[in-house]
Amino acid sequence: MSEPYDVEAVRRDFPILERRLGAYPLTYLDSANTSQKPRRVVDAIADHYLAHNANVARAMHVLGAEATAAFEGARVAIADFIGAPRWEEVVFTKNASEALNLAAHTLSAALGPGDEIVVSVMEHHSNIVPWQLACERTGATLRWFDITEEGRLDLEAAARDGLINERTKVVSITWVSNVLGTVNPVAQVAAMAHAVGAVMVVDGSQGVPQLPTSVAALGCDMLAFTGHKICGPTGIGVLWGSYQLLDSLPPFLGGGEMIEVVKMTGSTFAPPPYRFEAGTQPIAQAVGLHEAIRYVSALGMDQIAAHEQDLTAYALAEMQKVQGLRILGPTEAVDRGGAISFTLDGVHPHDVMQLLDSRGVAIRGGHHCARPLHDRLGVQSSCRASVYLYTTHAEIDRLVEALDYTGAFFGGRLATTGGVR
Amino acid sequence: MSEPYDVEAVRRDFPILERRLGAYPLTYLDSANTSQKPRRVVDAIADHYLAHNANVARAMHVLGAEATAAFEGARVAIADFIGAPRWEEVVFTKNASEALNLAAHTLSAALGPGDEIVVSVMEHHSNIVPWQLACERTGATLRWFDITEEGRLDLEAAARDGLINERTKVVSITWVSNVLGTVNPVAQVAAMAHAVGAVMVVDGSQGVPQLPTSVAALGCDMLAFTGHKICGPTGIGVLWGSYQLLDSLPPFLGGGEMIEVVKMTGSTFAPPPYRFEAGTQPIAQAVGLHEAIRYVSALGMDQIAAHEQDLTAYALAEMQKVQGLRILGPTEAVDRGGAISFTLDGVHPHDVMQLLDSRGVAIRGGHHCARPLHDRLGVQSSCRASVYLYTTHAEIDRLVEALDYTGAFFGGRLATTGGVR
Amino acid sequence: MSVEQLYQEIILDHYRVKRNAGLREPYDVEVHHVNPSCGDELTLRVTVADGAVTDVSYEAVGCSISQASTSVMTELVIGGSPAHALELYDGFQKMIQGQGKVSLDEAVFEDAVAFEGVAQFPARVKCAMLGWSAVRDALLRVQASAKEES
Amino acid sequence: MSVEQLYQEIILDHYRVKRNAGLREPYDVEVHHVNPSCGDELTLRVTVADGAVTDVSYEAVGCSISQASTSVMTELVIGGSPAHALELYDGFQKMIQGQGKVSLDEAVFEDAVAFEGVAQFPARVKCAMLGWSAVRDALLRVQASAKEES
Ligand SMILES: Cc1ncc(COP(=O)(O)O)c(C=O)c1O
Ligand SMILES: Cc1ncc(COP(=O)(O)O)c(C=O)c1O
Repeated sequence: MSEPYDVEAVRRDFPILERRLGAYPLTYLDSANTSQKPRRVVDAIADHYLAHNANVARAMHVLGAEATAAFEGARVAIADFIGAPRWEEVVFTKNASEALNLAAHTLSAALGPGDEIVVSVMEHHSNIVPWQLACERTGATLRWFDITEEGRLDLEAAARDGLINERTKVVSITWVSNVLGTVNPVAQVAAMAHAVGAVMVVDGSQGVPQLPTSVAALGCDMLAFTGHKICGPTGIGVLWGSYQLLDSLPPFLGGGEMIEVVKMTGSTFAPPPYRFEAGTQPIAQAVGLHEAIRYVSALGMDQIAAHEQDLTAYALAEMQKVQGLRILGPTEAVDRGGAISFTLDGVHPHDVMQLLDSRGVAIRGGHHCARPLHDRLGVQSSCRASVYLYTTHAEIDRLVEALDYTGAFFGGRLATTGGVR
Repeated sequence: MSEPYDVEAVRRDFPILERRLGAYPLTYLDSANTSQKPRRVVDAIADHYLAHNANVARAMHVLGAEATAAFEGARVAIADFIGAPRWEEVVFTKNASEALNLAAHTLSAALGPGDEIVVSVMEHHSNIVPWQLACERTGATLRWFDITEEGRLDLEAAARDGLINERTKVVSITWVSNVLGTVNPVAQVAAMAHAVGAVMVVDGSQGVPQLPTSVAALGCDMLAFTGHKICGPTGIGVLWGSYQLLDSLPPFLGGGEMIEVVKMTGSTFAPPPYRFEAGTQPIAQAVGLHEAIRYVSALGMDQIAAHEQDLTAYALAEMQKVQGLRILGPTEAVDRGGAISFTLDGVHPHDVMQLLDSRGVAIRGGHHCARPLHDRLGVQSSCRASVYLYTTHAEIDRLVEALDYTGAFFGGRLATTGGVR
Repeated sequence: MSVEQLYQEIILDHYRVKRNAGLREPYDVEVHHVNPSCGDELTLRVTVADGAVTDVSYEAVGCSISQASTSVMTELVIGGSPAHALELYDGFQKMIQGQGKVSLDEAVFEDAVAFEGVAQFPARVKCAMLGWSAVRDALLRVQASAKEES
Repeated sequence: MSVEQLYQEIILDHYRVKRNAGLREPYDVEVHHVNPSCGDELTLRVTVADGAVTDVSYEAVGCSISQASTSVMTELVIGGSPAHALELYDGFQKMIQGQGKVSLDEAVFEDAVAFEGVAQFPARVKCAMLGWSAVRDALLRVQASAKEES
């Protein structure tokens, strides 16, 4: 048996959580936006810069060998972390968005009019716009999954409409919604995609930080995620792709390190992963991400998932007691991640966010880079509270308290109907 | 009068320079590959993560406002550092390679067969391959400046051949060669480009770290550079473009933050610089780059340039005393940066590098991501020693000593002609 | 700076009862502005006649700050010259980006002084500017088309 | 690990006088391999007859390690079966990526044991592998085309 999850011990690893904002302690509930960093991640980056910094691969001296070992070591660790069969399948990018653009560019290179790409209406803009641009370039058509009233992928409607069919070449779906929290049945969708010979791409930006990851279990051909949401640094993301698929794709960005032979009259390109890594890579960021992965692995991804599950259930129950609060997406903590979006009757999300902020509670207000989903839900924007491995039940209580206060603050003042001047 | 440049004081800011490799002190002469980092840059990054970390723009709470101010503050400082008229002209990328790919993608969007793009044979692969890929996509033709025997742009041959003509749409040239050290007459080439209505792009990867930069004096429309060569972190680069030009260009990567309105049926895009910044940006890296720019500015870019000039002159003189050593590129420190490439008779650059490394001297051996230039020079590869603001005359002496040793080591052993077994 | 100071009574009053709200005909120019990070949207129309802004009408979704700011703006701009409106824009913008170091002349800016608190909340600056940016854009377009015609 | 141990006399000897160097006819398969980070290039031909590698010929530009390693490889591979060559490849690769923890059987690997020092210099592993990777690639192609024919 593993030990019970000691969130107080975890919090001591995150110096920022000790911050006070005026009279209030920081209550950071914006982890779906970016996570906080444990000190050891920050220290690993600093140590790299101050003792081992050099360029990689091309630099062959002692420092170069140390930096290369650190960088490639990170790649091996990441492959292991997501259950990838080969380290050559891990491509470094600057964030999940670049990873998804890389996928969209290279997978669409061979597409044309008549071909179809399928996403869903609950996607983050980063999993919509790259495919829209790809369709513009190639003449392919973008289609999408709708959602059910509960905020889950509407597989029935998709079957009815023949959404995935012999024209479908790529399906790209988020594993966990950054707005609704929904955990999508990715393996099932992958099977549908594979049945028609389409490539399955998964946006793991929210899933990989929250749940144990196995690319085999997801059943996908590509998986994108981002370092800064999993206790790692900004400036780094990952695209995993099966070697066979990656090996069949053209390059994306051109430059140093992604080449085999460059002549003025034309160039040939390196095998994966290097074919997709132009220029000096986020070396220190790979070191930081490696340390982050060591950190979450030491806590245990299953423990982290259980902690989030527990907190989410508690938050859902408590938040629904707040007057005028409506939750977007599943209201039970079943197949559900730790992002909870909601609206508060009569108060705009910006104003909710601001009032909460004045009490140290950090949430996000807006459309969370998912405007089509908000359109679909018929709301212009929403608030989102999101928990992570360092979040406590007491912080949920502070959120709920602050929401009550917000309702009272605006309710009182806005209720007074003024006349037209 | 400013104070004399105190290189010993500078060195104390760089903890890595105290490293010893076996019996030898580290002699880091690979700064054209990547520069070392002063402690304050590393501290600024750590402080950001541990005290102010949040996502930017979209996060509106206190931490979000702090992170946004830090990130946008870096942008303003960079604009100022390169003499850009507007902060909106500074686009963050992951490195110089992405910046050049961004330029190549967006500038070539409107090109087609018959149009010409001009680079030079001395370019880094990152300023060749993106244009080759652009030509493949669009049907435009790639042409290039040759070099003179001394290793300078051959402007005469270019004029004779009508290299830049009414078909020319883009000219992209490096400011300072990473192999030859040559400082190119960029303003003159820009005038030629502008005379035919072409856009002038400058690869400032080597120039910006070494010389005071003014985009107006360079006369260019776009300038790319990279953070890690100017005492900043990996994972960040910059593309500067005149606002008018940037505003006329289509997006590059799609995703969060670069949009105006996203609908499933199509999207509109934000004004520059945001149009070109998809997804979570290298936030902490921008903070680090800002600190690096504060650091080099405090030393004075003119002082740094003078120090390099002085060292380069010394190195050129001393290195030419080494038996069998041939310098590629200008042998006088006139219009010349701090990278010195060379060959040593009968010893492969890898072997030179290895012998030097065994004495703590870190140089680069290979084609330095400039294979076409090596082809042009008729050498398969070369060695490169490169200095920076922390390099001393004593380090040049150690280089020369190690080169003498290398010559003797291989000269002795390889001279003995063995028989065929 | 407390949140109570941000949400001044004047602001909440304009949020409750938006002045000059709704889209009206006829108009010279219509513009559509968005705050991409939150999705606030504003459609705004202006009418200029005989050297005066005779109407500013609008439809908006957005937070209290953006809605109230737009409402206050219309009161200041309607009836004055386009040039005066652009001057007000400049003044308001300078204040709102001044991080609390710039204040407004109440005689000129009337209810808009209530937004001085917003300058302390950089994340809300865009909200307060939405209506102002839109009216500036619209007026510049009116001027540009007037020039083309003459 | 000193650089003197890296540059063993055997390695320098093979570098001075490359065994089996030059491109010869006839051959079954020719491959071209590159080390992209330094530009080292190798063109290599193999001939297989009656279940034996009857010739490996090559032309290369590169450092002492890559050149000597290719030279040593040809001596080990010529005359043996393709299967034996691929086994040697596996053994050599395991050693060279073993960071000094794996050693070779001198009876089998002869001069190639001199490359054990290279395993301590990760940056040079690619150099030492260039010829081996090329011969493996070439032999696999011979086998593949033999299969197609049969
Ligand atoms: C002249 C030149 N251009 C472009 C680059 C590419 O920079 P980065 O590797 O940071 O993308 C470099 C450095 O590697 C360079 O020296
Ligand atoms: C589901 C989802 N996809 C993609 C992204 C984009 O990640 P990044 O901003 O790091 O590129 C995010 C986060 O912003 C996300 O939540």
